[in-house]
Amino acid sequence: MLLTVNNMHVSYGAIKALQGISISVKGGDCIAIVGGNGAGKTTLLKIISGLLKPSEGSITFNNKNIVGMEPYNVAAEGIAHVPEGRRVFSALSVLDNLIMGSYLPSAKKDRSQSLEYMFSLFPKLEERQHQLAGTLSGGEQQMLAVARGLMLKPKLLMLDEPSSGLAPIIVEQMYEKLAEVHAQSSMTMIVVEQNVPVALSLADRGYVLENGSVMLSGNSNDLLNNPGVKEAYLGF
Amino acid sequence: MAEIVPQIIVSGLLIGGVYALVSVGLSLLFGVVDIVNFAHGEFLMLGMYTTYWIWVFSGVDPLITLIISIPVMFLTGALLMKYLFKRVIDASPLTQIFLTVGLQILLQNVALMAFSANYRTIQVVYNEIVWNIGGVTIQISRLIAFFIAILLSIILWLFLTRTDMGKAMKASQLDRETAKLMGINTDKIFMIAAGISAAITGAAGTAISTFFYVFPTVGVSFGLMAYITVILGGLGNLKGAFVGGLLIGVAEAFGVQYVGADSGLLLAFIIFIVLLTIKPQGLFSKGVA
Amino acid sequence: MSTPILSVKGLSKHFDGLKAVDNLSFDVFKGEILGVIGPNGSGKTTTFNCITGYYKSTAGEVLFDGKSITGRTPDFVAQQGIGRTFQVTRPFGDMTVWENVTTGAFLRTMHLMEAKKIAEQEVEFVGLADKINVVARSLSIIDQRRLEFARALATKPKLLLLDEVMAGLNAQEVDEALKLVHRVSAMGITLVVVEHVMKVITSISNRVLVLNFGAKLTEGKPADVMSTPSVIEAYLGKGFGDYVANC
Amino acid sequence: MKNVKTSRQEIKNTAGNAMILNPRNYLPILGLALALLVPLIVTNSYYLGLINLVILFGAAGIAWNIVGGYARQVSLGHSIFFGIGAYTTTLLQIKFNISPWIGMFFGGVFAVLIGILMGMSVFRMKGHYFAVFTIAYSYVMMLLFQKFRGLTGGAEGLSVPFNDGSLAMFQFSSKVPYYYIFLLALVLIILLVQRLGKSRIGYYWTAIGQDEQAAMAIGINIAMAKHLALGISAFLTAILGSFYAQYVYFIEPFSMFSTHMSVEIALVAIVGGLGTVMGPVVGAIVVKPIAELTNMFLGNVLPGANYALYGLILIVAIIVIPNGLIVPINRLYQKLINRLERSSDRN
Amino acid sequence: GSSDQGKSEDKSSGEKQQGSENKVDEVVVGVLYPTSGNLARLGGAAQDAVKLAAEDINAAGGIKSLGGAKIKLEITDPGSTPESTKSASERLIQTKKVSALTGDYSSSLSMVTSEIAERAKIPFVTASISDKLSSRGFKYFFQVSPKGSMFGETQVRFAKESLVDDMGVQPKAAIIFEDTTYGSSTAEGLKKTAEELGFDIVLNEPYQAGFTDATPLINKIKGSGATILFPVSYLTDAILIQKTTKLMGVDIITVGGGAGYLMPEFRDALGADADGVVSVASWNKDVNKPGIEDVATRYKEKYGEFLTEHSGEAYAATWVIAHGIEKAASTDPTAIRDAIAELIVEDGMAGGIMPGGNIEFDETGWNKNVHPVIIQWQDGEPKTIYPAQDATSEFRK
Ligand SMILES: Nc1ncnc2c1ncn2[C@@H]1O[C@H](COP(=O)(O)OP(=O)(O)OP(=O)(O)O)[C@@H](O)[C@H]1O
Ligand SMILES: Nc1ncnc2c1ncn2[C@@H]1O[C@H](COP(=O)(O)OP(=O)(O)OP(=O)(O)O)[C@@H](O)[C@H]1O
Ligand SMILES: [Mg+2]
Ligand SMILES: [Mg+2]
Repeated sequence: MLLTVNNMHVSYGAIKALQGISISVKGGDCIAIVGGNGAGKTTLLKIISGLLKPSEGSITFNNKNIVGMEPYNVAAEGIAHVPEGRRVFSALSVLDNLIMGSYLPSAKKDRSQSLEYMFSLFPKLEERQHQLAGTLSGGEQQMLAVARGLMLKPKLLMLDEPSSGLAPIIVEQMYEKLAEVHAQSSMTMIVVEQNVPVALSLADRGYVLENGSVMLSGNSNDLLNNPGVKEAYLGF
Repeated sequence: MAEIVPQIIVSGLLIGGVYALVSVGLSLLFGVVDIVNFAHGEFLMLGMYTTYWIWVFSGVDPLITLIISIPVMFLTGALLMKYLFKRVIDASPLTQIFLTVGLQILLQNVALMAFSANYRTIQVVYNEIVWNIGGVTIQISRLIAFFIAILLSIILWLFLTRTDMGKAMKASQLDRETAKLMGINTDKIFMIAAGISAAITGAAGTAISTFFYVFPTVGVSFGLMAYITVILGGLGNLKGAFVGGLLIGVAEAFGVQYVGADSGLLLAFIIFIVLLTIKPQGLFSKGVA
Repeated sequence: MSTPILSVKGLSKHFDGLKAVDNLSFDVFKGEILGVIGPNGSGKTTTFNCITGYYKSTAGEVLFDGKSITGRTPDFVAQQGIGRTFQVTRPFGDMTVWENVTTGAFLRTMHLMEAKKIAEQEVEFVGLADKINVVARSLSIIDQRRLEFARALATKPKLLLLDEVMAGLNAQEVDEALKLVHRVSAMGITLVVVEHVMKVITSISNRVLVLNFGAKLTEGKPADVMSTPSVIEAYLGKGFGDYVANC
Repeated sequence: MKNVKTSRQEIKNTAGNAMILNPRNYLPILGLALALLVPLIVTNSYYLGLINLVILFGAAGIAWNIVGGYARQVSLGHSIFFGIGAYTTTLLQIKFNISPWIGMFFGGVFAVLIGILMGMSVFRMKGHYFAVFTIAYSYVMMLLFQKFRGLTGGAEGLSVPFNDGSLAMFQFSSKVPYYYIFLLALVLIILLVQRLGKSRIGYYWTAIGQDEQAAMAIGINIAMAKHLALGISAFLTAILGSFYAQYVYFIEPFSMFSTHMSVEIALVAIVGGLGTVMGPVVGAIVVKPIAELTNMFLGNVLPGANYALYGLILIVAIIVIPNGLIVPINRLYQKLINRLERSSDRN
Repeated sequence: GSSDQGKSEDKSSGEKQQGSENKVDEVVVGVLYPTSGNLARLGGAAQDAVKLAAEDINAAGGIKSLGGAKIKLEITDPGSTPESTKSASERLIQTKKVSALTGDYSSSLSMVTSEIAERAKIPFVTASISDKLSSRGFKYFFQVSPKGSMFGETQVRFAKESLVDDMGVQPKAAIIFEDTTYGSSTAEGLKKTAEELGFDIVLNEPYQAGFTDATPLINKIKGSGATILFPVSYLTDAILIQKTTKLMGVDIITVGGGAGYLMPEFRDALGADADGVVSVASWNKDVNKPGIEDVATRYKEKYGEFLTEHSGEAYAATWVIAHGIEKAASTDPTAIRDAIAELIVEDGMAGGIMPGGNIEFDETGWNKNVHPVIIQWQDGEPKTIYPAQDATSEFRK
């Protein structure tokens, strides 16, 4: 296992956001995490990347305990977290945003290839490379955020709702690109999505969270055909 | 009276260069950490005292003391960040302002306790040298200070725009959490930024200590000019801070000559108010909507 | 059809040579729900910003209720009866939900008690009643969108511009949100809705406007628009057909 | 953060019959009654003078709070209005023998005019820009008052003419009348600001302070609201400035228009609690005596020690209670009210 | 008033039973010199001089008419604003039961303290110079120093006699003064006398005190074509003006306007260039009067720097209070006030060290015999050179 999260508990004051979640991800796998609003998906990713500290539970990554590490150290271990809501560096240019993605020495050495690759994945970014990121449209910012995450050349890429606010065609393209990256580099991925069909089409396995615990898990096809999932997340 | 104009411009530029360097330090701290440090003038004061005491005990040229005063001031700034500024990074600007006002009062009076209110000067030979070029007199010590200002500002500018760490500073300011996700140690970055801010301002203190005197409240007037300058240029905009410094220096010199000897600042401030009314986010802003 | 409540004529907005909105004209009719779609960066939000006065348009005219509101300030536009939400939410962070919405309600009344009453109703309407005394800053993004919706409704607008209020909702939640929009429409408020979630667009819009590169690509009934090849090519993507089939 | 009561509580509060029995009503009245007794208890005129200063700055902090706390426009130029009030009143008194009671309204109006002038340029700026801009304005004021000595007395300053004890001329040899006048002003300002805070404009100010873009979207005319805030604040501050002149007897531009003065005014609001009505009063009760106490005990020990300690206390206070002292005090007050309410319910 | 009488009786009865002789252990004198903020430099030095005076008074047997009562100083820092001065003054009066006050040296602060002392009926003896202070008809106010307007007058008279008449310098004067109470009151006297004595005033301007660069100002002076410069400046400006004039090669003779030109730092900053500089002073440590040298020497031994004009005056003011108490034989402020008003402190009496003969106050409370002197820096020391009766050294041209 590349990543093992065991019995994770988190609360924001009185609100219990995670109540004993356990997940595990094999190297090279892609898993999807789905669930309603407030189910705890974002919280889970923040815990893994070190932005939040759990009250209880353990995380091992690459056989190393990473609970309590600062996020920048977690990043250095090889985990990239593309946060919810884009969070591009608004007053930096598109190019500088990407450069920040390869700030770590491990990523820096391959910077020019990575850049080239990103521009081939997202030609729009090349076109706009000198524009301030804050003036990009919502969708353009989302592309930039994903590309910036990829620039880290992580072992594990975690994406929080990457399709949110994207035109359908871009969602499609984005997932094609992610599939391409996944296939080419066998990069391990965790995708959190509201767009369940799309996410499960990419992922090998999926977890359904509800109220801070895992309600259901299994491989993607099983989940797609699960009646409960169908009703709640696919709209039947 | 027109023949006096070149002299006015030169005098204005020379003092403006010093304002510029002090302002650049202030602008950096704002640009990276989003804190307007009202104790900034006191960094200048500390730099001047450091220089003065090294000079007193060793007799070396003040400019050589930069080797010591720069690291000392860097450390001062970094420690202040770690133990003080960091606690108010997320607070409202008001809270920050008043924390630094408290710091200003503290530093001034600690200096008063430690060094007394006496005015202290450093004697250097080149303070006595002037050049006369076509009727324009240039004091060498001021010229040296001016060049130090330009040199340090350029180095800083290159550092911020051309290096990863420089960009990481900007990124950390814009979104600390996300910067951390990129592997940027923002705590360290902020300490370095505050360190550089203090070091640069301390260096400005060293540069002017050859022709100015040191006393506990010496930072006040330079600090004031720095806030004006930095706002004029656009907060966090180094180029703006630099040009703003020169502009204010020249405006002040013209004010003394043509409005009245008590009106140099008055003119500089009025120009500041007019310019900022026209461009409310500073002369060099290219803000994000 | 009835009279247009909003007429956009030849609207353009350029940023340093970038034509974000380019000679765009369209009408919104009283009582309808107009869906607006278009690729990312096609100028939807910019169009909203020009109509509501946040941007000064480079060229063109905007008529609301027959009167020109071109170049007017956002507050004036709001006073005329155009409400809006923001794609990136903007609640009054330190105020509670109730206070946020009360502030909106003050546009139509001077009295605190009345404003609070209106606000209470709107908060209940969008389903935030249990969080009425919660400080806005600590709401989730979804709840912040609800809050903005309520705040805009409290100003009693005639026309409401919604910018991606349903992003990030799952299928079930979208259904609830749709019911809400329908009820608003039933109250006689005209709506312009920007969404990337096709289900929303197809199920609530009377008409759909499609933008591309800041200009109008096409306009028409949802079903017609969705099957227009240029829309599929520029916006929906070939996979859309599969997706629809899948669902 | 304000505490909005649920509507049921609201109804209960407005149910008129039990008005006086409600602790929410009788506690403030009790407080006021106690305040009226202060001169009977504090007979040393130095301490009463200190209390007067506390009241004066508490009131000025409330006036400042309209702009700085509600609308969140960080003004560090309120010494302008304070100074204009002081100067206008004093000059009218010296040159035309006009009573300060009348002169202070001229000062208020004059301050409003200056406020409007400032507002025209200043309101497009935010945060630190606004702050430094107001500092520059106050320096311009200071320099102008120094420069035009014929009109203003220049750097030499003005003495408030003293004619032993006359209510008509705002002159008393005892501190007690000053106390009651200042207290009355404070109470009036509290009532005014409390009303404003619960009105449309109060909500608008707070909204603007949070997010101007969003405020515009719900029809708030930002410029108008801010001008109103600055205007009211300037007027009140100028009135208090004229009190201040009567209090210190001597004014000169350097200290009257100094940033130091602006900071002192704003400081009481920040230490007490931004955007709250009673915060500045609490702030003044703490800040002013601390300055005096440090001076009293360290003023002759080592030069600078008194102010060094003062600076240190400021730093610690801001770090320990960043949201102002009013927050914990309010909590205690609420607890007290709840307990009293419960006990009265039982009866 | 009678209540005040009661106050002093309280004090004595607490310690000794009431005898025929007024006997108390100590008399409290409030001292208000600013030791923080931008007035701290001279305030601290003056405060030292007051302490020295009190020691001298007590060492000489204290107040004999009160049975050898000791002077007890209550020292506080009035800061640098009217508000803080008011608080400090009232604190001393209301909580320390002072019999008299001294201090301030800055005229703005004295404006405040004098108002409060007047209302509280406590004598206040100061060395502040503003003419305004003694023009308000105050009864409890005493000014030991020359008035501001006299400084300018002395500067110009000296320039006329020594420079214009003796040396044949053209009488073209530039007057520049800091925009403070001190600057403007001195400048008024300068202008008036210069006009009377036939000077051509080519420049007469206030300047912003505490500038960072004197070049623009010196440019202006250079452009005016003046031959004699009358600057009224505090230390920092004085240094920069002096230095910049020299560096820019402006050919002009400076007759300084006190304060800044007299401080040790002026010499330290300018080094050899200080020598020859002339300035007016309200007092100097070598004024030709008995007793001064002894005080100056002891002060220097104790505090490490020479006794400056403000400190010398502060020393004298403290003695004036002591003599007043002695004469009144009471700790009652009003009695002391009445005594000081009729006091004559002769040359040779301790503390009678002001230039111009006996210390003696007129009905406005001003020490009517006092006058300023002119000093010149010679071999690193300020030497009194004018007027002749006070001079200890010759003017070096
Ligand atoms: N900063 C916070 N303060 C208080 N509660 C929070 C905070 N962030 C999240 N929560 C609460 O924690 C729970 C889990 O939130 P989380 O953001 O992880 O959900 P999510 O599954 O990512 O939802 P979404 O689909 O809305 O993104 C929710 O109940 C939420 O309201
Ligand atoms: N202030 C600005 N400065 C420069 N360019 C801008 C600015 N605002 C928007 N743009 C550009 O204008 C174009 C249109 O942006 P807009 O936000 O209107 O797109 P959109 O249709 O709302 O996209 P999305 O669906 O992704 O939200 C984009 O390319 C964007 O980069
Ligand atoms: Mg989430
Ligand atoms: Mg958009």
